[in-house]
Amino acid sequence: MTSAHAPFDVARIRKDFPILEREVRPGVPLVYLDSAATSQKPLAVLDAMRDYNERHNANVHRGIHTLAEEATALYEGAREKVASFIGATDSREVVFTKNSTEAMNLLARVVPLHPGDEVVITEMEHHSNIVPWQLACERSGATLKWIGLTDDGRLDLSNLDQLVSERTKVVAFVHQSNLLGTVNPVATIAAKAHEVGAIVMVDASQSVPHMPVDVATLGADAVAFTGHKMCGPTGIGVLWARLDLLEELPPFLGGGEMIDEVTMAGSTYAAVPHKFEAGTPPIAQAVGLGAAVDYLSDLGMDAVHAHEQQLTSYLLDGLHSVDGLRVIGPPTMESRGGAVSFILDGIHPHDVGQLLDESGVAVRVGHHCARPACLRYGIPATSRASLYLYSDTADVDALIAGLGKVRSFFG
Amino acid sequence: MTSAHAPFDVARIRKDFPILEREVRPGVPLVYLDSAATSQKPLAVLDAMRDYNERHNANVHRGIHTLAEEATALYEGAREKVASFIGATDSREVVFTKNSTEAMNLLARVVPLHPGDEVVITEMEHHSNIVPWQLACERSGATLKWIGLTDDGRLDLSNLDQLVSERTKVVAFVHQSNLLGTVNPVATIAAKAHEVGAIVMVDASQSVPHMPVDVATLGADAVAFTGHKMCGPTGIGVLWARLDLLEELPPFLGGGEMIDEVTMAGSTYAAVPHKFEAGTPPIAQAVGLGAAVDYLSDLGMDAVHAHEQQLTSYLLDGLHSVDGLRVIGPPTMESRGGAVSFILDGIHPHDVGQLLDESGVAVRVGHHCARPACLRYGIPATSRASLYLYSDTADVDALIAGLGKVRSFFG
Amino acid sequence: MSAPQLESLYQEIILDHYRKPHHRGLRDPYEAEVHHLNPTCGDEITLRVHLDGETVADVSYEGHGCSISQASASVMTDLVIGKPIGEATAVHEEFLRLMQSKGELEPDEDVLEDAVAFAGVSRYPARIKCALLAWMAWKDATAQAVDQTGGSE
Amino acid sequence: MSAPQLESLYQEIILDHYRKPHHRGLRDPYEAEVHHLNPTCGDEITLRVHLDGETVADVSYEGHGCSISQASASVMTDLVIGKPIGEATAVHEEFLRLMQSKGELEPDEDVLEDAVAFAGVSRYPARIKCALLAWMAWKDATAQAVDQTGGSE
Ligand SMILES: Cc1ncc(COP(=O)(O)O)c(C=O)c1O
Ligand SMILES: Cc1ncc(COP(=O)(O)O)c(C=O)c1O
Repeated sequence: MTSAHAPFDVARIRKDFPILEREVRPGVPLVYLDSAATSQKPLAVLDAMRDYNERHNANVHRGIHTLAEEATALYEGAREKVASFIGATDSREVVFTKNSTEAMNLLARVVPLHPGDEVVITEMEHHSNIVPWQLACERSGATLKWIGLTDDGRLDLSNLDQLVSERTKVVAFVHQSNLLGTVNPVATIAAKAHEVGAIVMVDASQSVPHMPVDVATLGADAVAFTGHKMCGPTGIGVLWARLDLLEELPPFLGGGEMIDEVTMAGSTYAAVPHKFEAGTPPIAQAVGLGAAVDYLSDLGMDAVHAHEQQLTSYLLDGLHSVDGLRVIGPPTMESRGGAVSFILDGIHPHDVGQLLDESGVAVRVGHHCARPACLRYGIPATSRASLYLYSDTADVDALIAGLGKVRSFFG
Repeated sequence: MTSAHAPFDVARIRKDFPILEREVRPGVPLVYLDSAATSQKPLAVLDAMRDYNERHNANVHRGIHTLAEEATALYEGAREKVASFIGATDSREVVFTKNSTEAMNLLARVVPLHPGDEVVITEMEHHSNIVPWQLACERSGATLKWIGLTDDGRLDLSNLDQLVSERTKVVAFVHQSNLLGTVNPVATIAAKAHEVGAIVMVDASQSVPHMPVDVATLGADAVAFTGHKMCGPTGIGVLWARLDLLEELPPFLGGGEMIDEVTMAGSTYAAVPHKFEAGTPPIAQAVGLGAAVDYLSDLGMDAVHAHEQQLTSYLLDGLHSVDGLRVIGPPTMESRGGAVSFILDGIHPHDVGQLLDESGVAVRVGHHCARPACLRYGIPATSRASLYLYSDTADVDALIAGLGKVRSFFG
Repeated sequence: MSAPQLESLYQEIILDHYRKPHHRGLRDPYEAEVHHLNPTCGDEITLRVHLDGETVADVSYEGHGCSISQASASVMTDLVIGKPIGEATAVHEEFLRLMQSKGELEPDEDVLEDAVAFAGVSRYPARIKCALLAWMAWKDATAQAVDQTGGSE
Repeated sequence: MSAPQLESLYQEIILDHYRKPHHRGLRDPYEAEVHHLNPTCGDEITLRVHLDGETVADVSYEGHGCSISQASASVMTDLVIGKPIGEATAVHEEFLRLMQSKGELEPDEDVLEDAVAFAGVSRYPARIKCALLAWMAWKDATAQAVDQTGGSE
């Protein structure tokens, strides 16, 4: 795959992202190491949305005037781009949502659950893959079970056979953890879940942006991800699911676009994916996401992944060289991505983040919406540096230098 | 109010909307009369979003680096702008959703309903204010009741006292109908509903963009509207509701941002409005909506409304002059807005719309997501011309000329 | 009206069939009757099929809708009445292919006859369903009629 | 580190209190103990209040968190211990006003003493909660202690 693309030239790529030239204050250039929270957007994406809004904007579907047909073609064309980006055989398997959180809530709302049923999630989940299932279990009387974690930040699968049983209806877990960086073995867990007939949902919010993900071979029945973390805009996310699964599930939100026939006596629903897309969809945002996957495909996801792996290794080396720093999550490159959490002995992450910001270095601090995992490791919060395709060694060097200053300031 | 603003100069205003200079095909300029489906966006809105994405993009909340603080300030600043635009006393009453449909679904999901309870809606509702209540009634065993319509396109309130009773928990209705253009008497209906302790929800998707709406005096407990119909982007909508109502309702979607504390044993929820905003919100879109309400406020909503009223009158006169044309909805200017549905004797709306498009005139044809109302008037579909602040008499003239051509083509 | 796109949609043949539809009205005998609706635009058709052995002996219909859907029903009846089911089905499939062609296919006039006039419709995504309404109803009714008459193949 | 913003946040006084916190550790006697948490960043404090009639006789605490929250607890105890409840409450209100000022308020040094060092924090929305944590806990505990002791006013 990689061979078809131009060599990966970070310096050139950075020119596509105007924000990277910004100074956070006079004389202090931005060093953006918070891409796991949200990625920056290349000009191609901003231009596609601008062009949509300036030339083609109309509401989609049911319109027969020129703009409406153009807007519909652009919107449905974006669906096809996203489908082929993740290897979906049928673009009807791609449901546009407002973000990854909504995608997971959608599934948690419509999957039938009953008292005695069980849902299995993991202790490293993002709140967006915890709370929807807590609420679903409260509503239905089902029970929530948790896959635990090992000390070095991996799923503890030693008791998987007990956790996943005939009672299990859903197994939902993160592909790549936003807190720990861990990449989980989807196939292993999915195989076990499918043995008992459970639905497998993978939170791919942090994997689809960073590595080639092929839903045809992944092993999941449903996958959620979010536009703003993959060079696309805010306001759009994706739920991919097997066509037959989508078809058998009841609708989520009701309204325009998602209906077939509405009468006072009752309504029938449109075919998928529109059944799950009530109301005017995020049209300009779908166009932006389509441009984002074009951008990523042009670079090649293999190349993006290789670049990030190389840089993550460099980052880990740098972090390990800082006195009193402990990485929370896998300390080596084995099955991990470019989001690296750490704590500095005796210095609170808030202070670390604030002082780094003084050097222009943007990292995220806090529990990263993964509080159960923080509690598991006995820490209230971490600092997290996270990379993307436009990150370079200079970014990492600035972080390591900044951490030195933090230590001396609070030393 | 109007006096504080520059005189309303449509020619100048049109320059703010680049799409209005477009030709739908060589030599055929666009005549956009489909603003009820979605409005066009002024440069100020496109620029605000571009600037956000190019200079300030970060995920909101919990971030302490410069970009995160800027993004948070812009996002929450947009909430304040929207609040003051609709006269909300407290910006916490403004919940950002993905569109108006989600806003209404949110309310229909969280308002407690039980068997024996009743929900009252009207026969002129948009599907987005029908299907959520049909689903809510199915789930809860409550009963859906309908306020009927008069022949000239108004709510038939003659039996309101029977329809709204002690059993009524919610009365939900449209402020201005997207199909008929009718403006409904909110205060009258709200007073009756409040007598019996029902919650009043107003679908303001077609009113907030076109007239001054002041939630403090409107009489509603909750109001829904949508960014893309008011010069803002797609991907954002608003649920306004009384603070105490929002506070007592349970959460809707679960995930990041909406929680207070998450543990494996259970979760507690953030204060409003964040309780209802799970996941990364539509940040750039909120910024765009903020710029849109600034744009509207600069023009003055009184002036916008006056302009549209004048032009609607001109449009009605023009339509009445077309042979064999029947207006569906109020035929006069009394309590009506600038969305005008009509049918041409013996010519199907699809053919009308298609032929108008040949002259560059964009109108919408179909049931306009208000099929029960279409059935009420015994028609499968209408053509609808709808105006906005950038519409002018030339647009109307082009429509009337186009309708003449339609008649001669199919005559 | 002279824009080329429009002419390619509203061919004179289409307008002729729209103004003077063939085989319209519901007739006896019939083995199957169906009612199809295009909920998006409200086009409706009630359609009956009468088989005589392997042959489509009669197709009759009532309905309302736009010029495209009405003309398409008229043209369709011309094409299928009197043909063996298999042959009529082949015409239906050819028409379907034409509709999915986005204007890229040169229609086969020997098979489609007057229906070639609908080639332009395939460039208007919102109108394709209109052109297909009667054909889908015919296919449905014919399948039911075949079941009814004990299966002719 | 010489960026002016930073200095205005991390004043030397704040760092001093952070490194050598005053009145830290939980002590007896006390009438009320509260536990407050800032779930966003995990800052935690357990705080006890001992009243002697109308006077805040002692405030003791344990907890962990960032330099701002820790220093703020230390400064707060200096300010309220020994003061009549009403006066201590007035200091609390002044501090609250300062935190809400977005850096626009000239703090009253006579009332706030060392706490004026927190003026810069009000420019960092994400940090204001840190600075307020101990104060909110004190307010809560004091209210409970007043209830406990039968209401002193
Ligand atoms: C009256 C009315 N209500 C609700 C909606 C739904 O708005 P949205 O599609 O943005 O959710 C619309 C517009 O389509 C409308 O006109
Ligand atoms: C692993 C993971 N899951 C889910 C989410 C939620 O994504 P969003 O906030 O876009 O819904 C995120 C990002 O915040 C994430 O990192």
